[in-house]
Amino acid sequence: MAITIPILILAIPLFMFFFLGLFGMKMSHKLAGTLGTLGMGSVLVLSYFTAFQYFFSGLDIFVNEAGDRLQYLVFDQTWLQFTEKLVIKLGFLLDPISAMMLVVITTISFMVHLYSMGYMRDHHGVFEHGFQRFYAFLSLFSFSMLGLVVAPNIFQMYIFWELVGASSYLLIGFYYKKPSAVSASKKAFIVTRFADLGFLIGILTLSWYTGTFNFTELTSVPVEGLAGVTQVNIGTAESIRNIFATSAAPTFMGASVLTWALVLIFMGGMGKSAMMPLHIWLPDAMEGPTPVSALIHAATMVVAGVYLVARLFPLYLMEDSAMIIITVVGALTAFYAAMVACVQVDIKRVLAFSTISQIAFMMVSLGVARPEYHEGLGYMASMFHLFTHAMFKALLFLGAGALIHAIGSNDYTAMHGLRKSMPITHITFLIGCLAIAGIIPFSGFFSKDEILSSCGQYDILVYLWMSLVAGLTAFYMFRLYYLIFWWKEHVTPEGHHAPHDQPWTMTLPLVILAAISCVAGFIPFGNLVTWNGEPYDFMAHFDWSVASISLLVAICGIALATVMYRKENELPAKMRRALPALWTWCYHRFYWDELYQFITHKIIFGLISKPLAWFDRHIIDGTMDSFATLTNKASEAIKPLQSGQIQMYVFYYLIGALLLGGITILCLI
Amino acid sequence: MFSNILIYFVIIPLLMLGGVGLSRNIRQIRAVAVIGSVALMALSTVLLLQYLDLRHAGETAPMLFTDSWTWFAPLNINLAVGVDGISIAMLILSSIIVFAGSFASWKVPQPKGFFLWLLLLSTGVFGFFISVDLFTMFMFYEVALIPMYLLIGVWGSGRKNYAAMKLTLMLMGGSAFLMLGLIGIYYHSAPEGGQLTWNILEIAARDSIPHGWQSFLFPMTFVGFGVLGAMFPFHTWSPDGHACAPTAVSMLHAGVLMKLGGYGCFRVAIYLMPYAAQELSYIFLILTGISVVYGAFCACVKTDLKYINAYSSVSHCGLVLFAILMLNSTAMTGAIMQMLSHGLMTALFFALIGMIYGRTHTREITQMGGMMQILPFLSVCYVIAGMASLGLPGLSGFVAEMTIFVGSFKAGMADYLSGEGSLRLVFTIIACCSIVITAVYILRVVGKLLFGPVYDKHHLELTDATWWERTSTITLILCVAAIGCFPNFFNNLINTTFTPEIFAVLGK
Amino acid sequence: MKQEIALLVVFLLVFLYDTFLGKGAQKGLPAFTAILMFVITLLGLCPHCCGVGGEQTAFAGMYATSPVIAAIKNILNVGVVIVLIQSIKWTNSENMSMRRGEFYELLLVTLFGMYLMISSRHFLLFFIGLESASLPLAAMVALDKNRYESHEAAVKYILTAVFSSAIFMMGLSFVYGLTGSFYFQNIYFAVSSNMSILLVLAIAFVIAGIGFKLSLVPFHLWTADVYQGAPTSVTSYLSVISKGATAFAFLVVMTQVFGAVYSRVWEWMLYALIILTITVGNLFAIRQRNMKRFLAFSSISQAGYIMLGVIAFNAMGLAALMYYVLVYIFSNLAAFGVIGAIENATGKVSMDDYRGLSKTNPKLSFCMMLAMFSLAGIPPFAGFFSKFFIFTGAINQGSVAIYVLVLIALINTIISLYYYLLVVKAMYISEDEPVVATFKSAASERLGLWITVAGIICLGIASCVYTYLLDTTAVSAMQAYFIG
Amino acid sequence: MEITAVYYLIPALIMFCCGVYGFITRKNMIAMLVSLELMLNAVDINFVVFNRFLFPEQMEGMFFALFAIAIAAAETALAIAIIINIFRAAKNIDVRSLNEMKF
Repeated sequence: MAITIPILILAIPLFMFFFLGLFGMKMSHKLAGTLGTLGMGSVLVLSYFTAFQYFFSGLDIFVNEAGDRLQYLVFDQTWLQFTEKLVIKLGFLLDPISAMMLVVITTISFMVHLYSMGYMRDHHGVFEHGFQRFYAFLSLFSFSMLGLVVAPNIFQMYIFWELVGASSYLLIGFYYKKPSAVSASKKAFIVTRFADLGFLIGILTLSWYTGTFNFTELTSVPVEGLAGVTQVNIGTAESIRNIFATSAAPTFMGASVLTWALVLIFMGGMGKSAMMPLHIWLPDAMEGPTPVSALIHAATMVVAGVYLVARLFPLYLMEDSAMIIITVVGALTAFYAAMVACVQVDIKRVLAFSTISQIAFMMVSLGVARPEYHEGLGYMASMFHLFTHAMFKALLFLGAGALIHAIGSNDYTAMHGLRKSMPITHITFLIGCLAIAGIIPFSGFFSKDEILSSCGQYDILVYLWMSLVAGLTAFYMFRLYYLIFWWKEHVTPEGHHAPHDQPWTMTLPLVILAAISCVAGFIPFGNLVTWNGEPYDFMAHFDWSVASISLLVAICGIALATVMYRKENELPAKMRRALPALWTWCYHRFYWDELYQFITHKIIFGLISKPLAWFDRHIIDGTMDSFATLTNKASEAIKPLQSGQIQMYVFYYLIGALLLGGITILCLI
Repeated sequence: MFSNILIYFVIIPLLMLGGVGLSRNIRQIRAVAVIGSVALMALSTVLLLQYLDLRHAGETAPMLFTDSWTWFAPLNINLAVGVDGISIAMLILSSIIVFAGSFASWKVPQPKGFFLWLLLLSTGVFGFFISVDLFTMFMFYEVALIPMYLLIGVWGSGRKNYAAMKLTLMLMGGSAFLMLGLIGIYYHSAPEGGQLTWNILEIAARDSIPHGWQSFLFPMTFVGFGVLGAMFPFHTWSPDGHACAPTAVSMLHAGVLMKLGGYGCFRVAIYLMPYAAQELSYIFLILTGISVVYGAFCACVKTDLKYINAYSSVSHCGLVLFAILMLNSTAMTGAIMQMLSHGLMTALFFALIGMIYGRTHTREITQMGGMMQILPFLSVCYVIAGMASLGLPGLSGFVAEMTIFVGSFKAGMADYLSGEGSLRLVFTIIACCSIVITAVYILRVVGKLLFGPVYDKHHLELTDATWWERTSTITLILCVAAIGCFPNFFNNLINTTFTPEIFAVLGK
Repeated sequence: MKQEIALLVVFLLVFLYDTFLGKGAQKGLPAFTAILMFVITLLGLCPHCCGVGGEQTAFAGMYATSPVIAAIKNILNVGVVIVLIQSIKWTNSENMSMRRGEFYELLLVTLFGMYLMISSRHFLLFFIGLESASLPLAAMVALDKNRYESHEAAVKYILTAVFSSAIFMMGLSFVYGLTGSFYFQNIYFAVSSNMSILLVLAIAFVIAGIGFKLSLVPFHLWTADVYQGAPTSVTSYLSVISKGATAFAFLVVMTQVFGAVYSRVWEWMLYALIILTITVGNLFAIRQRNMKRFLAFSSISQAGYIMLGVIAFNAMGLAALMYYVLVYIFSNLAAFGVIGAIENATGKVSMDDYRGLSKTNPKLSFCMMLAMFSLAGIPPFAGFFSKFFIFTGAINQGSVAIYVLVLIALINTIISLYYYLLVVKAMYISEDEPVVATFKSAASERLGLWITVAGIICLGIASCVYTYLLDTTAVSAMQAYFIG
Repeated sequence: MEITAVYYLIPALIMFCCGVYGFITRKNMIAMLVSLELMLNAVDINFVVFNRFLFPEQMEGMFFALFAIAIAAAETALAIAIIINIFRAAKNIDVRSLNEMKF
């Protein structure tokens, strides 16, 4: 396979970043936007081509004779050599999940580029200040995200992991004049940084024991006769486990070191994918422009954690306890986020919590995936859900963006009854809601159903729990839908334009994404993406009993939402009065932010930094200064020696001479 | 004598000194400074290329371009020069910062005196890095220290008297210990009856310092250099000193001078006394480990930009010494990279702070805000510097820190598994935590200073960077990015130094 | 003997000039003396005069000379030439017109006394040298008739000097009682075979007696008052020449007379004295405002550093001591040159008057700064080298205790750096209105400063000076005492 | 009764101590000078006695005493001259008033 295309896929966004960043201010807004979009469009084409080649060309570097999909290392360039073995390389690994991610990222990114052309201007069509910068940052993000998914080694992943974090920081803080945006961006960066600390230590541990950063050396075996081609193999992971088990220190504090390493790495994933308790940054990140939320905080960056676990999936398989942790964290997060999403007022927040909840679905799905259950259905389901979720969640966000753009507020209380004035937005939003709720035949139904069935195979408790969350999902999504589009007639405040559908640059992406959400469920994902590349028949594992139950649950959720929110009524308020404590806790997101606030401000700042700074200025510096003071004091103290009196001089002289002799005599005796 | 390229690193600054001395107006002084610093950059580039050529050709000597000219024959004091990858890296760093510093002090008052002292300082720095003779090394070291007093005292701001005195006395206090250590090394540089020497290479080759003496001399030299490397608890000169120093001086001091500390710790303390380095490293590991997090925590609550940056320097330079003490090639490579990286980015920081201060006349972040709207160029540069500082990939901080962490983790695990205690491992993890704390204080500053609404309406009238300021900052940013994007080049350059022989002595 | 004879000739010529030439020619006396001293300094520097090989003796072994001794005398000569040049302006001033000759004659006599002190190998000669090097100084201190301080200083000097010489003689009498000889060599052997408590006391008294001239703590108390009160030229002479000569003589006495009991008796005494001297000198110096008094305390602590060369008890220490004295002469004279120039022009000697000096008199300030840096031991100035070498020499002694001592000395250099920087701060950093207006100093003063500045810059970098001294001492007769 | 060296040395020592005491306690500078003379003479006695009793074969101690006397005379003369000077300037010779310069 030609090396040019993969390089271009990475190089074009990077070039666009520098180009727009350095010269953007010199060109017109429109030109900058168009250039950015065109650049992304070309990447889109190239990525589609690459993915198409990978999945369907049938080349022997992509598929072996048994039909198993292989991993192909397109290129691998040494970037930094730590030791003989530990080398960071920058490369491009093509395998099922990276090919899939290429498609996801470029699709969403292109849509967002296109959409922003319309979104990032006011009602008079005047472009926002910093429009070029926005496109530059979008390009930077796309570059980083693409680099992340194609990373053939964990350190490259970490590098791009940090880069997406930084571009996310820049984009959340795009409206840098708004203090809330600034603090949200700061929060996002620091929370994920904290998670990355765990990631880093995990990488260090893993690489120290195994002596490599390369994913292929951790999870795969090379395919004979083909350079750069490997196949996922559980045996490699087992031998890695043996390395840990036979080392001088196989356990640490009761758990095996491999578990530690994997959990620490997962901690990085928790940060990026906003798993509890590191989720607090994501709702705040909605301060960024809505297209950014769609791209970064719904479709791509936040699934990096899932992607990371999927990358190392064979290794995670080795440690059951790590898998259990993933499952538990995922399950708790999913439920928590769904609960919170039920009562939020800000539509972007609702979507944010829904994102958290859906990513948690993917996590759970990975956590329960085992080769022995449906040949690792959970893994496939997780990736499938990643794909479908990216599409419909981006759709929802872009729809929400259209609404916000039209209304000028994030609050649903300012919306209501918009279905007539914004029909395209309404329809596409509804499709998104149906997809996420899991209504057949929309894409979400298929992926969620598979997640649930793999949960069911693993443990009935997990299955019930996740089904409950699925029901909640349907409920809160339709609550949102009704509150925006129904509830009561829309009243345009004085002096505002009546809401209407947005220009084509904004509606076109909505339509495309809605279309994808409608049909994506029928993609034979099992043929394309499985944990070890071995394709299997998707329908063979399709469990109609599970499917019908989940469908039922979803419909119940929707029904409840319809009852409560379709028309203006007293029911929601009654519910709220009935369960005041629950409502308050949900509304305040279970006080996680307050807890963090307490920890960072009171403990880190108040109990560590401030005392340390005080200690530094007064004790350490005080000690240094006190040397000077002491010297001065001593100088003052011996002042009387130089009294100006000859007789005293002579007296001291004599005493000195006698002491000199006397003491020496005493010592000698 | 003049056939050796290295000697020109001292001659050019001396010529510049003469040139500035003879200059009659500020234009001539600027011309001398710019031409000289460009010449220095060119020279270091030429040196780099020649060095790489020689290495490619298979030269395996620990140092190249070695030469020695007798100075005080009876004491065997020579003006001995020689460079390896580390010294070359430091020379390049110094010449870049001198260049950037010259531009940053374009409009300094009393330029003649200022540049004279600045160039004397640079002479010391360059001399230090090319020396392989302990005596000349020490001499250049002190030459580089003393101009600080006047530079801060005369051209500084704030409590400059206090700060200048404190800085000078503390650094000289360090060098008092250092001098004793160096003389001690000299007297044990040969077995009984042998010819004593000051030459580092010879001492290292002989490895004849008795172990008992090493245990005494190692702390002396390490503390001596460590004071300049801002090692806890001897770092307190740094916040005050930097806060009061003029821009170019802060740049040079934090960018280059503090590197003398780390370089010296490696070149003298560790390289010459490997036994004690192993036995006693735990004391200094604890101290430097504390430096790393302590500086970062302190930076979190400071409100003066220069104080913040000074404490951040404590943290970053602590990491340098920390890595050196890990005694393995990866960590040490990381340490040198960190020196480069910190040198460049902290110089960039100080340059920017100076430029902002020159406009707003305050460094309190509580008194400023929304600079991004007023001074976009400087603000963007500040963000880039901040990103480099908190270790964004693609900029220099990341590669340096990662190399250090990988190396020290390696050392820590090796210790842990061989039952030698988990001190290294624990402190490695503690040091890793600094990446989070760094993010906290950097983003805090960026958020308060650059973003948000404009705090002071008077600031709206400020103008953005002038061309010389742009030259200064862009140079530094390019270098920061170059290290960040092509780390392996520097890695290889530095690695040529860490020949197996060194670590054969160190035993790890 | 050549140097002594040359000096006598100079003395006689100066005396004759002073006595017989008319009033008009009197103004030329200072220059005349300076030129004569310059000539004999040059003569002394030529290899023939320095002598080669070991010791040559005269007066039945009471007097000895060797290349090392010739070298220290040359060093003193150089210092005297500079002092003479610097004093021209002062001695040509109105109120010195009657006493011009006395100053030079007394100065030359004291120099002669120092020669004797250095060259003596017998205590009688040593005593004569010591007294003739110190008594005339009292008269010189009192030379400034119009200033009360000058008289007070002279009284303090003469009374304490006589007291200390009484103590010194007491010590000598014990030594004589114990050994029956005044010859250094005889005493050396007698002492080595027969140690008694009385000897310890004797050594203590001898150290006290010589320590008085060196102003070692606690025998130093006169120093500050006398330096402050004496005319500046006399102070500079006192602080460098007298101190340098005595330091060398002290080393000779301690090694050639009491060298046999080095480690048993006086090594520890010197440890204590050095620590006290350096520390107390520094502690007093940091609070002085009068420049002369300030330099007095600085010179006290410098004396402590010089003593490191004695305690080193080896050829390197000896060479370092001589080199230190040489460098100290240049550095201190540069400082005194500036002080003198300013005092002559404005009568101001307080450090507060130096504020902002760099703005009005940049060149003088620069000289002063170099002097301060050199005294503080900052490279590339000569003071750095001298300090480094004296520490190196001391550590060559090899014991652990010496490391501790050197460390204490080194820590003290920080305090000393502090007060030297205070002067620099006053001149360069202080933002107050300058006190001293711009003035042009006399040609002689400028010449003196040029010489000292050249010395400060070159003496260290030009390695030949120290190398010569070390080579010379390494083969000197004193080596035998160090080894024994 | 044999008169041994000790019979001379003890008075000499007493003289010396008296001299020291006098020097330290008297206010009058002339009195101080007298005390100094006492000290110097005590030392001279020491020299002579040591020579006479311990090393009678040589005359070194005697000669030293002679030189010491001569030098003491010079010292005294000089000191008197200076004291006269001070008297002219300050109109008193109380040594304790000589504290213009201190600390």
